[in-house]
Amino acid sequence: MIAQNAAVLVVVLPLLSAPLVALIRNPAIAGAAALVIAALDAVLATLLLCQTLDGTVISYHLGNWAPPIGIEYRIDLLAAAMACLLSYAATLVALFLPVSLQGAVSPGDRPRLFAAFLLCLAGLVGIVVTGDIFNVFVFLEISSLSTYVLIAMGAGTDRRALTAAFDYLILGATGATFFVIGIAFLYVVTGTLNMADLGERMATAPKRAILVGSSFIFVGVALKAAMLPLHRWMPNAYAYAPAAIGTFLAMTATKVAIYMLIRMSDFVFDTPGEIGRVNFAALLPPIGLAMLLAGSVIAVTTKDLRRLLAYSSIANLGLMLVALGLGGVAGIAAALVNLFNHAIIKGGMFATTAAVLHRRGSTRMEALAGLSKDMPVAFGLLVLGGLALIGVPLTAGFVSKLVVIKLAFDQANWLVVGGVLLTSLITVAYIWRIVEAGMLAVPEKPRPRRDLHPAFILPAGLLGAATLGLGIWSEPMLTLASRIAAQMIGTAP
Amino acid sequence: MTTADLMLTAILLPLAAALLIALAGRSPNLREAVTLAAAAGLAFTVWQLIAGFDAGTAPTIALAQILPGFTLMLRAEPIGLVFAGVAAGLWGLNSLYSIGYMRAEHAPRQTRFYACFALALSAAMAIAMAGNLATLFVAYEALTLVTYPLVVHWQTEGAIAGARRYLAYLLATSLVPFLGAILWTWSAAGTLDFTAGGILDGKLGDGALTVLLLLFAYGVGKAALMPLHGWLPAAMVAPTPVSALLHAVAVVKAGVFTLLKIAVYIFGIDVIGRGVGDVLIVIAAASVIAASVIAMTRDDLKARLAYSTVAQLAMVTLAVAIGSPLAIAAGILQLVMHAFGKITLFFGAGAIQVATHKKKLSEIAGIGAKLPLLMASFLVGALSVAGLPPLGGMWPKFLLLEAASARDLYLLIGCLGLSTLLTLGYLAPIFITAVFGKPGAEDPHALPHDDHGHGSGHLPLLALIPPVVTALGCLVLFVAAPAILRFVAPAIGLGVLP
Amino acid sequence: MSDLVGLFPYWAVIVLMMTGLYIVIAQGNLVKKLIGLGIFQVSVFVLYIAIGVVDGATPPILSPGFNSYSNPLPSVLILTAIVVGVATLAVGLALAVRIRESFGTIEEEDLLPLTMPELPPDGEARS
Amino acid sequence: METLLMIGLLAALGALAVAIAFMDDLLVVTMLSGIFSFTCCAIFVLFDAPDVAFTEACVGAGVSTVLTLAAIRLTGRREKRVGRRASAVGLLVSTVCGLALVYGTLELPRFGDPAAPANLHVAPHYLNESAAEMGIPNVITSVLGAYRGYDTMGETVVVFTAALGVLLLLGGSQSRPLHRGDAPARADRDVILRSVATLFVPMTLFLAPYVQFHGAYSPGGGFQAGAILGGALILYGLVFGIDRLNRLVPERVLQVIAALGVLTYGGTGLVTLALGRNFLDYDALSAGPTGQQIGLTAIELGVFMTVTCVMTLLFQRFASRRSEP
Repeated sequence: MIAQNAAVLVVVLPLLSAPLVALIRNPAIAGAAALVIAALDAVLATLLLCQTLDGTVISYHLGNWAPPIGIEYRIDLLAAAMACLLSYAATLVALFLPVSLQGAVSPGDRPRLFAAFLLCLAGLVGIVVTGDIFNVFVFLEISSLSTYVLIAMGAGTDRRALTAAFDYLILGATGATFFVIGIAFLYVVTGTLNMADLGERMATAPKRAILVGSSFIFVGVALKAAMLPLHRWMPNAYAYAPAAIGTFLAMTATKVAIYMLIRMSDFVFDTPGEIGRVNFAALLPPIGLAMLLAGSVIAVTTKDLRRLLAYSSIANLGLMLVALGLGGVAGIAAALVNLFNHAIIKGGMFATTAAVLHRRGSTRMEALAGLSKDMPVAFGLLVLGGLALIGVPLTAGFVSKLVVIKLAFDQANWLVVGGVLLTSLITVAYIWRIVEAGMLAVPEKPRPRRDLHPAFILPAGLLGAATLGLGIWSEPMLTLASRIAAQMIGTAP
Repeated sequence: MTTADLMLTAILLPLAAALLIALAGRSPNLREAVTLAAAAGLAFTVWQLIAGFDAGTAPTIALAQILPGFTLMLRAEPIGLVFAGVAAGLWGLNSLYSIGYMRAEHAPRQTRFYACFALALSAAMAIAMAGNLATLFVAYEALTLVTYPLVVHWQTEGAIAGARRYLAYLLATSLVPFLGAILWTWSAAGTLDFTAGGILDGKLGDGALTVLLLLFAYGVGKAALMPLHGWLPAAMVAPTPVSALLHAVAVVKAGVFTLLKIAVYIFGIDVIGRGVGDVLIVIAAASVIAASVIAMTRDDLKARLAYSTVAQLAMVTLAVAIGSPLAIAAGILQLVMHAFGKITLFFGAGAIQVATHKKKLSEIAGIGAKLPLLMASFLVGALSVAGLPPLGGMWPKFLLLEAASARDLYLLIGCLGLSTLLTLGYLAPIFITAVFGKPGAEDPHALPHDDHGHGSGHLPLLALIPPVVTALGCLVLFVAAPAILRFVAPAIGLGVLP
Repeated sequence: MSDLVGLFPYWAVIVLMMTGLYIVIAQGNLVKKLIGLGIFQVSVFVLYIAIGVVDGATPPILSPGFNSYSNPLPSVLILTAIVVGVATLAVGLALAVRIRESFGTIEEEDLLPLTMPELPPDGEARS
Repeated sequence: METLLMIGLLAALGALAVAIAFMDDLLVVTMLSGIFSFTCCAIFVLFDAPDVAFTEACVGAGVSTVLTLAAIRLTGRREKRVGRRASAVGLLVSTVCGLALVYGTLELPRFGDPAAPANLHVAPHYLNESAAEMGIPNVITSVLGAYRGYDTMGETVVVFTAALGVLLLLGGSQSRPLHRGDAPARADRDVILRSVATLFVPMTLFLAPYVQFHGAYSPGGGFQAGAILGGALILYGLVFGIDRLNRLVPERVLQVIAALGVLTYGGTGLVTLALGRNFLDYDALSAGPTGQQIGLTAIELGVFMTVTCVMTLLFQRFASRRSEP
């Protein structure tokens, strides 16, 4: 029974357990409950992945109303893989979430925070598995609202978390409203909200309405994807949120936005790269390249490790957009490889940063002095992640960059080739700031050697190992990505 | 052991040694014993490989696939084995010297030093045995990264700045032009495997090939072709054994080795020879002369030697650019001969520093009297680098002249002659000042150092033996050069031996 | 001319929406921003409901005397959206209150110098 | 006639929106935005959407206004306006967006067109089949609770999330203890609140159950009923002071019931799962329309519980916060 209903349980489990977790009074028990639920959700997502691996598309009719009358959950390989990413990320973060909240959030508030965390997970998974465009909006709001609150919880250590959350709320709500306007235009000319149905009916619909509707949806999604020039919310959100929450967001939030872009451009709107017969694909490489450059350059100038990583994420999102813009099965596959690999690399770095923050109380660059001495493992993991961001061979980051550059080479797109290669250099500059700060800078007073708190070891270590592992044995990731892309474009894998 | 096992051993042995060194950090003697044992083991392994090499049965070992078509694989071939032999053979001597030098200097962080040294050797072995450009690139990057802690070793402000420069040059060149050139090759040829006769002939026009060759020449920043040579003098902030490693054993040699390998197995020697390499000939020749001239102006001994390296390595690039079997043979021999000659010089400069705390040409007048054996070996090394018989260094210069005249490049012949004079011009003053110079007014600088208790004139035996051995090596190589040529001849299509 | 009459409601709503959007972007007071957001959202609701109108029809509550009803779906969607709107407003207001307590102001231009990334962390009192 | 009314209402809305943009007394702005909402309600009624009008009146005009007022009490009434410069970026963005939208409408079906695709594809199914499938006349309730019941569950969760968020942000651990006599939003201090309160309190308490249970036949349902009962409790708090409201319905009780509301909704889905059907397939509960009606009643109850408690809770949190230390 669970296997047949995994499609809906993967969302409903965290969604309905959140209210219960919120009622638990003991923070330790609530934290453990959140971990267990996230882990169970990961099991369900894995189940879905197994079910869709052979190309099956699961269509689950909620309330047993056939689409387009009712809401449909439509799970293909991409949705299942994304659900896995989200739930695994949540599980890993839940491992160190309670520890990283020490001293930042009062114990009495923690159960509710864990509940908000689960709601955020449920919202994101809900976006990923649904086949109904209005249902996307509803779950987008669940995840967004909980995200605003989670970010604001960083106010215990830095009051700027409040303004960061507020800025994100205004932008997020505006973006969501744009999304709803877009849905209105699409609905008025097609009469349906089911995405697959929408795709079919769009062919005969008036072009202008489709153009405007899809543009507004694009802007709404672009905001969530921190696409230039709508990226302003992201560095603050990542830098001031509680470190564990920042880790979760870095691994999931913008990735889901990229997912939506892929989904909207392909699943709903028949032609890859086109949203409603508008070729947004042509927009993506310039925007992506600009993000790649701007994100990297600003990262060099930041004074805080988490902010540095956030800007670096903007650069990496740019790389995903560039890949997506290159189009075709290979383009989508390259974007997906980047998406998953970056989630792993950045997740590992943010988790390690959270561990550093837990020991040091700060992630400012000068606080890193002496890190290689008193937290060698943490330093090693940071350097490993950094090398992956640069794109050094034998790390997952090299594979990510290589697929994009190779594709650009084959298409003779020299601008992309040059841009991506050049940003590697800027990446070296900001990663080496971490290395010099952690290895060469002399701390004011030597600290006793106290490495990662045990809670961080498993998540940071696993993500670090995956960073290496996927760099050497990249075949599973590449196969998965190209299978997904082939399924989306409708060619046989 | 089979050839395949030996190849893996050659890479994994230093890797394992690095781990053991890190574990043995508490006991310096044990730690150094591990280094020396690993060096001996590696030398033995590589010797076995060379002795048992047979082109017909050389196996290919596939390690991993990063992308379809971008695979990691190993394959032994003569040029790589020569490089591996040089690196493995000199590691032991360099380690001995390191022990003497580092202990005398009371250097901190010695465990990191030896561990990174072993890692660098592992990377060098992987470069030597890379079966395709992908593998070579991966190992090349690894070598850059593991040598960074060595360069930054003293962690002074100057060291940090120098190391930053080192890293910036090497990563920038490798991540942009080198990787770009590799991908271009991959895109054009559909493969990256090292294949006899090259893989690019007919795939790209000669104009594109010229550009591609230049991309490679500058992409392989370790070859220090001017004007991208700046990292080499900057990296002189490192402890002297590291400088020796950088200039003689692993890093720059890995660079020119990569160029040789690309010339022989990616472009094909005759493809370059038919005109693709002409632009590079001019650049390399100019690089030889310019670097030699700059070397003459440097007062700091190590800086002088660094520019000397730039000049000498440009000769290998020149050999690549000329593009005939004879020239490539000269390049390979230059790789070997320069390694022995230059390591002798660096050992000498470091020993002078250990014994007298002097680093500059203007300070060393008259110290030769206290260090006769050292200065004798220094002289041998200097003459070998300059290319005078009866020393190994004569062979590559001679072959290069032959190759240049075979292609009627008379201007180049003039350049090479001039470079020999210039080489003598910047190396001879060191020897002459040290042996015949009169200690002058600058002497007081040395006095305070005497308080340290390891002052003037005292040279640890471990810092003396290695230069003497390598100097003898220069002599031996004069005789052994034909054997090396015979070993590599089939790979580069060298017919009649001169 | 018939176009003008037929599309006028949409255009009027668009003007309302854009006024709301302008308030969100242009106003510096955080509470005012939220109110502007509310205007923006409510105008979008009107757009949706306008889509569902059918000439000469009655509300979609079935009764024997009628056979033409307006479209129920936009109403349902907007019922959802209204609730989402108030939820966002509540969280936004709560944030505004906290910002006022922490920074002493809810004016964007006064907050700007207080939230520069260069400033050292300044945590609120922990319990 | 209807067209004229519509034009008049839209014009009024325009005037209100502009006024809101230019006023700097936040109290006035809030009241204006409340009036804006009410005017929209009138338009909703005109556009045959009484359910929406009802909800907007309760939630948009009522609860939102009260919450904003409560927040203004804490953040300050006056907006700081330096020289009233128009924002170039704001003008540009909204003009571009507006023109884009106008462009998009050019090919849209005309207002009220029965042959518009929106009214042809899915909507007729709801109108024609729901009588047989649900057995209740209010199609909106059918779509909300059954055909798109899953959306509504998500919406309930959104409401719950908002409560969770406000509790975290203005929650017990951060709020300073209230002093005696420091009942902030006492109605006797604020003439607007008092007049609103005395008008609505008695009426709303009667209205809520009716709206809840009559939702199948007329406009109404869990959301509206919840908003009404919540509104009544809020007014109680406004008139008699927040302390007495806190004593009448303690925060913990509200939290538990709000959570139970979500669980009632979700639980209904889980029960249908356990009975071997799809999530929220009410046919599992009983065959035909009866099953649907049981399901609808259950989920409407869940919505009612959550909405009532969350609305009250939100107000409690804002009102209990002590202003200006």
